Amino acid sequence: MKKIGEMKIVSQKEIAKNIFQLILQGKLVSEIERPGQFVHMKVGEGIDPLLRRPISICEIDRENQIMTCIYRTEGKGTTWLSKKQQGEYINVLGPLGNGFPVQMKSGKVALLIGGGIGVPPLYELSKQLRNRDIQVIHVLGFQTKSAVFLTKEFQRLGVTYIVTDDGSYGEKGFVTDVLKKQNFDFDRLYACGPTPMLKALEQKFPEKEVYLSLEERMSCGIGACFACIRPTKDREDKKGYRKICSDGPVFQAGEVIL
Amino acid sequence: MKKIGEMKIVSQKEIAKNIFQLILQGKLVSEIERPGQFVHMKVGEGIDPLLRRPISICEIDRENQIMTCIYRTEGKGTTWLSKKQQGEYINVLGPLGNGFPVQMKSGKVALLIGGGIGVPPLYELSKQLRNRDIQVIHVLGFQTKSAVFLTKEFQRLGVTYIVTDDGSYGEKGFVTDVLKKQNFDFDRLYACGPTPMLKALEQKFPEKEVYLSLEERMSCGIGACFACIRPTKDREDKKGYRKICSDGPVFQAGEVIL
Amino acid sequence: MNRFSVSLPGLQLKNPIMPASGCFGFGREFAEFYDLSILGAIMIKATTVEPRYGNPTPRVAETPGGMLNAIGLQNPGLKKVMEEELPWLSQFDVPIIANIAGSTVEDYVSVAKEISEAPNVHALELNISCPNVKHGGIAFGTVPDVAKEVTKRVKNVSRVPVYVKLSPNVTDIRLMAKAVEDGGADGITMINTLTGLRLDMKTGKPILANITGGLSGPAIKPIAIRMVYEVSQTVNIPIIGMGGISSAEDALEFIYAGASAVAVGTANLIDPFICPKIITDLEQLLEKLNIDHISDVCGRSWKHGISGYHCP
Amino acid sequence: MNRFSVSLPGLQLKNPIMPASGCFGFGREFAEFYDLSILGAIMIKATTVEPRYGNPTPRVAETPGGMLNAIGLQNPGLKKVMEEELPWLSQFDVPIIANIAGSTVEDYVSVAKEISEAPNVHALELNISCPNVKHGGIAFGTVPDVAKEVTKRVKNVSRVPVYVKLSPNVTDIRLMAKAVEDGGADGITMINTLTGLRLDMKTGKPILANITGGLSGPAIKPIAIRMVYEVSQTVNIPIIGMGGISSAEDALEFIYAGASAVAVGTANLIDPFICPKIITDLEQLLEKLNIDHISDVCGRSWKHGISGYHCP
Ligand SMILES: Cc1cc2nc3c(=O)[nH]c(=O)nc-3n(C[C@H](O)[C@H](O)[C@H](O)COP(=O)(O)OP(=O)(O)OC[C@H]3O[C@@H](n4cnc5c(N)ncnc54)[C@H](O)[C@@H]3O)c2cc1C
Ligand SMILES: Cc1cc2nc3c(=O)[nH]c(=O)nc-3n(C[C@H](O)[C@H](O)[C@H](O)COP(=O)(O)OP(=O)(O)OC[C@H]3O[C@@H](n4cnc5c(N)ncnc54)[C@H](O)[C@@H]3O)c2cc1C
Ligand SMILES: Cc1cc2nc3c(=O)[nH]c(=O)nc-3n(C[C@H](O)[C@H](O)[C@H](O)COP(=O)(O)O)c2cc1C
Ligand SMILES: Cc1cc2nc3c(=O)[nH]c(=O)nc-3n(C[C@H](O)[C@H](O)[C@H](O)COP(=O)(O)O)c2cc1C
Ligand code: FES
Ligand code: FES
Repeated sequence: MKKIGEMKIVSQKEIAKNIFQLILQGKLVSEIERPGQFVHMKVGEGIDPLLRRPISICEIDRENQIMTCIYRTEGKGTTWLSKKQQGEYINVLGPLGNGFPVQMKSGKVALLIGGGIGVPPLYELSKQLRNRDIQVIHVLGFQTKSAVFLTKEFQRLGVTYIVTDDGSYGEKGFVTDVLKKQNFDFDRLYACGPTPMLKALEQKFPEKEVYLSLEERMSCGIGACFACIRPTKDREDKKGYRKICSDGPVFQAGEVIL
Repeated sequence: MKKIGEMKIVSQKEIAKNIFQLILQGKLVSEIERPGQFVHMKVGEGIDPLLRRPISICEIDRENQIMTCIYRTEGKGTTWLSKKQQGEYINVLGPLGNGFPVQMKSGKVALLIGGGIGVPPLYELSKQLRNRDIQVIHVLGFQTKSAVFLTKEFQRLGVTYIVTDDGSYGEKGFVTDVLKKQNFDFDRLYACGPTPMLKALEQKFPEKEVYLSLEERMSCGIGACFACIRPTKDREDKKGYRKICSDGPVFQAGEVIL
Repeated sequence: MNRFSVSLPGLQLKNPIMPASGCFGFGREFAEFYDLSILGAIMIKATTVEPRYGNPTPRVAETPGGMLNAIGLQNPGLKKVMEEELPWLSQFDVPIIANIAGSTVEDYVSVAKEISEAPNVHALELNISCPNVKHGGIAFGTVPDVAKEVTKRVKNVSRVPVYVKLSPNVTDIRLMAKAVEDGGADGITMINTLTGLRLDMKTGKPILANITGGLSGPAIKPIAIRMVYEVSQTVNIPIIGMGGISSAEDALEFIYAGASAVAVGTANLIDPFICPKIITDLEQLLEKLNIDHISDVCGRSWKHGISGYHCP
Repeated sequence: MNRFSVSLPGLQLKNPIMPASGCFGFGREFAEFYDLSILGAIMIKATTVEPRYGNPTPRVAETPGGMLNAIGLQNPGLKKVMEEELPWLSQFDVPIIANIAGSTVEDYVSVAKEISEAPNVHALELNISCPNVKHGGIAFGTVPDVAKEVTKRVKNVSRVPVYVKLSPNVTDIRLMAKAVEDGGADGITMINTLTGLRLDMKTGKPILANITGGLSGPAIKPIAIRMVYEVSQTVNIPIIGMGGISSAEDALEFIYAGASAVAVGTANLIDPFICPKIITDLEQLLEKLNIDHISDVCGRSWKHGISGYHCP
């Protein structure tokens, strides 16, 4: 069930340029069901920023009621967040959304593709897949060397290809270049990252089982306000739309128009 | 000259119920000219609260660039302030206003009358008068025992009469009751406190040299916005008004209409 | 809870707090957080004759102390609301105020006629003021005669009392209020959002796909309070006030201004528990201020003795 | 500083940043903090024929992200402004925009005629929109024909270009803009404050002695941006935009919306250094966003090619 409560900051550190790893502790962790779910964080003390900020869950430690989020400082809200220190509290609403399905036969191969700040939610996903004896292949794209993070952690879980737009770390190019070159054999694809990347993946693998995690500007995060709508691809669909916050943020490719 | 800058919190503690003593360090202290001046503090991080809060200067330690303020938590701004801790910074604009005149012949007698949260600015005043070998008599009124503060400090400087509205500390009654009873002989009167008290004093001593420190809702605090105006008593006065923030907050009785 | 009960045309409210239309969907999401029966009433999302998809995204943008929305009246349409949403809501002991919208007078009439038959719909709220739809909406809300006409027509067919929701985007809101009162409105709800715009720093273009959106949240509260103050002295029908309420103090300020009850909008989107919280806090606030009954202080800001509408 | 210079009727601005009227007095207080010559211009406090005392206190109240003021046009009167304030200001290398107000058309004409003779007054700003005075004020600002008439009459006597300051308290601000353009205005300044109200929790009564006050500050920015966006596409005269500006980003947002220059009001009351700060930051912001000249992006929010007024 969704909860709302204060979570204590266990630690916060800058792990790459403008990329922060925030470790939080609180009861809400027990409610997390799947990787790819997100939380909605209150940033700032008063009415400015007014709205919560959606941040994906990157790693869960159920036993200690601890979860990790990784975020990039973009504007006011995330900048405020980055200044909070160990021992302080953050008001968190969550877990929200449905996340990635992890049910899969052991021995199968999963291809995980992340772009930039879309990488974090794939980490818990990869861990859970590995626990189910699924082979994972990671392809992670970043803008440039200073923005690269979490690569060692991914490498520990499976083969990991890194690309940067400018070639300053790993191969030069986009994640799709790796796919072209390697021509992986896989049973399921999971991806999170910028919309152009997700579109390219959807087009490239029309026959595959592909799960994409989407972003949209939100207000409530719980499905009440209709802010975060995407139209369905299927014109005959009964509702004709999906809410990213509560029906998503993960959708099977083809369900909504990107 | 007025300055604006970050002042470091040397200490903050609750010295009576909802009354906080805040000690600040910063360059601005060197600019303070007279007791009764005040500073304008930024409360909150962003746009809410939007306006600064005027707080009187209670004590100055020029050598160490330290000043003390004493304030009561009233609403959002002062409540926010009360949560700030040692080592944190407050953005302060000041010193503002003109304060109390302290020029007086040694050996003369000054009567200092304070009501509630009007007491703090009298403390530095009393100290400076004492340094000039002026005899000080203090009459301080509080609502109730739990709201009493700074009495020992005043006692160290001169005779000090304390009254509370409910008699739970000192005598029961108002500061004016003490005046009636004691019938002090004095050369000058200084007062700071609620308007009804100031009015009563003005009426009681029409022949005396009386200085009153006033309050009004402010925005700029520097004389630019015309928020904090009082009309002059003298209808022939050239301007017809005074600005509490920049012409005051201390006025001689009879200068403005209370 | 007796210091709290308010009776208004069609509505017996346990307390004067209800969620505002569009910020609470049809209640399903909030029922996961608390029992909806504790609410004074529920204003459901605007319903139109046909289902509407609404505007393209982005549909929301943040502003200092507020937010812009341009949802565009997305809703599942009258049929589904009648068949699924309202029956679902009937499990709760709470009166429903059905917010209705349309592009033509006929649209309003059709929805009003049918939705007012639903057993748990105790009142209608005519949304003549939505700034985010291209047709109708805004004209209904800014031209007194048009507002009067649509009110009259809806009154003719509605089986429950009709409240009209006023737009703040007008020179003199008293004229609009008077017009809908003349049209037979049983009450007024106010205010809807103010039209606003935000531009993206990098592109210079509007953040919302719809370009402009409706401004709501704490930022608009002083404008809403002013308008409730004006309108409550102008008409003789009760007002449900809204605009930036996020605390018991805010709610009481609207009552002082002249509202008989209040609605909470945007704040629900930030704290799903805000309505129960305000209900609890308000009771304590009344206690602290020695107010025996909430209605005793309705219009306190302008009442000397009793004049104008005596709030219930 | 060349990417910054803006030329408008009567005004050669070093940069597009100036303090807004009423939030800067006649500059004396701010001269203690910095050299006023760095400003693009200065909009001085409203001047009326006779000295005015203004409203009783309290005159200001805080609101979420904003403030209400009801100063009531307190000013020392035309004579003193001509003899003391303007000569004092002439020590700075900065054009003055004289904000003028009155209760009748004749008042405006009298002040305009005389004050436009002052050598450092480069433009007039007709305050036809002050919500805090009982006579005239607000009607001038909400009725197009009245606004047009006062503009015309003032144009007839003024020796310098005339800007008209629009009120946001109207249903359609484009009609007002068109009216003053038709009346011969050389430019528009917008927006003035929105009428708001705050009540005291304990007494239930208005906090301001004047009851209502003008809402300013960050809270109103999205409304101001929307209005500048609308008006800049409607008229062919330039706009000086204002309403809630407290950063270089805010200033640029107004330029994107269609303003040629901007004014900073309330923010001066919180941070006396805000204007110099915005000037410095804006230069860096333009650099970062690769904007060669501020005027290149005027109206970027709505311009495809070039249409409507081409901001200078
Ligand atoms: C389901 C979901 C999961 C996310 N997970 C992560 C994550 O794990 N790590 C991370 O760094 N970022 C994540 N984001 C993006 C993150 O929410 C934004 O970067 C953040 O809201 C920006 O806030 P700000 O105040 O710093 O920026 P501002 O630009 O000041 O924000 C202004 C407004 O725009 C919204 N906004 C701005 N950018 C985005 C965006 N990309 N998506 C949605 N709303 C946006 C903000 O929420 C706010 O309402 C996620 C977004 C979604 C929708
Ligand atoms: C010259 C001067 C010196 C002062 N010195 C002291 C002092 O030494 N210690 C102290 O405790 N208080 C002092 N005050 C009063 C203090 O400024 C207010 O208590 C404080 O502003 C309340 O802010 P708030 O946010 O807690 O209350 P809120 O009620 O939330 O404030 C809302 C608004 O009202 C204004 N306001 C509320 N009460 C007052 C008031 N009494 N006077 C002026 N503005 C007010 C606030 O500044 C703010 O703009 C002084 C006031 C003035 C004018
Ligand atoms: C996301 C959102 C959707 C809204 N949808 C509707 C609606 O469908 N019908 C309506 O009458 N008002 C709608 N409103 C307006 C609110 O009901 C309310 O009048 C307004 O937001 C002011 O109150 P607030 O500041 O508490 O949000 C909507 C507001 C928001 C923020
Ligand atoms: C204290 C105060 C006094 C003002 N006085 C005047 C005035 O005399 N003439 C005028 O045209 N506008 C006056 N205004 C309006 C401002 O010039 C400006 O239009 C408005 O405040 C919006 O800008 P802001 O949000 O940056 O303050 C005043 C505003 C404030 C806050
Ligand atoms: S953010 Fe409100 S429905 Fe998704
Ligand atoms: S507070 Fe602005 S003039 Fe005194």
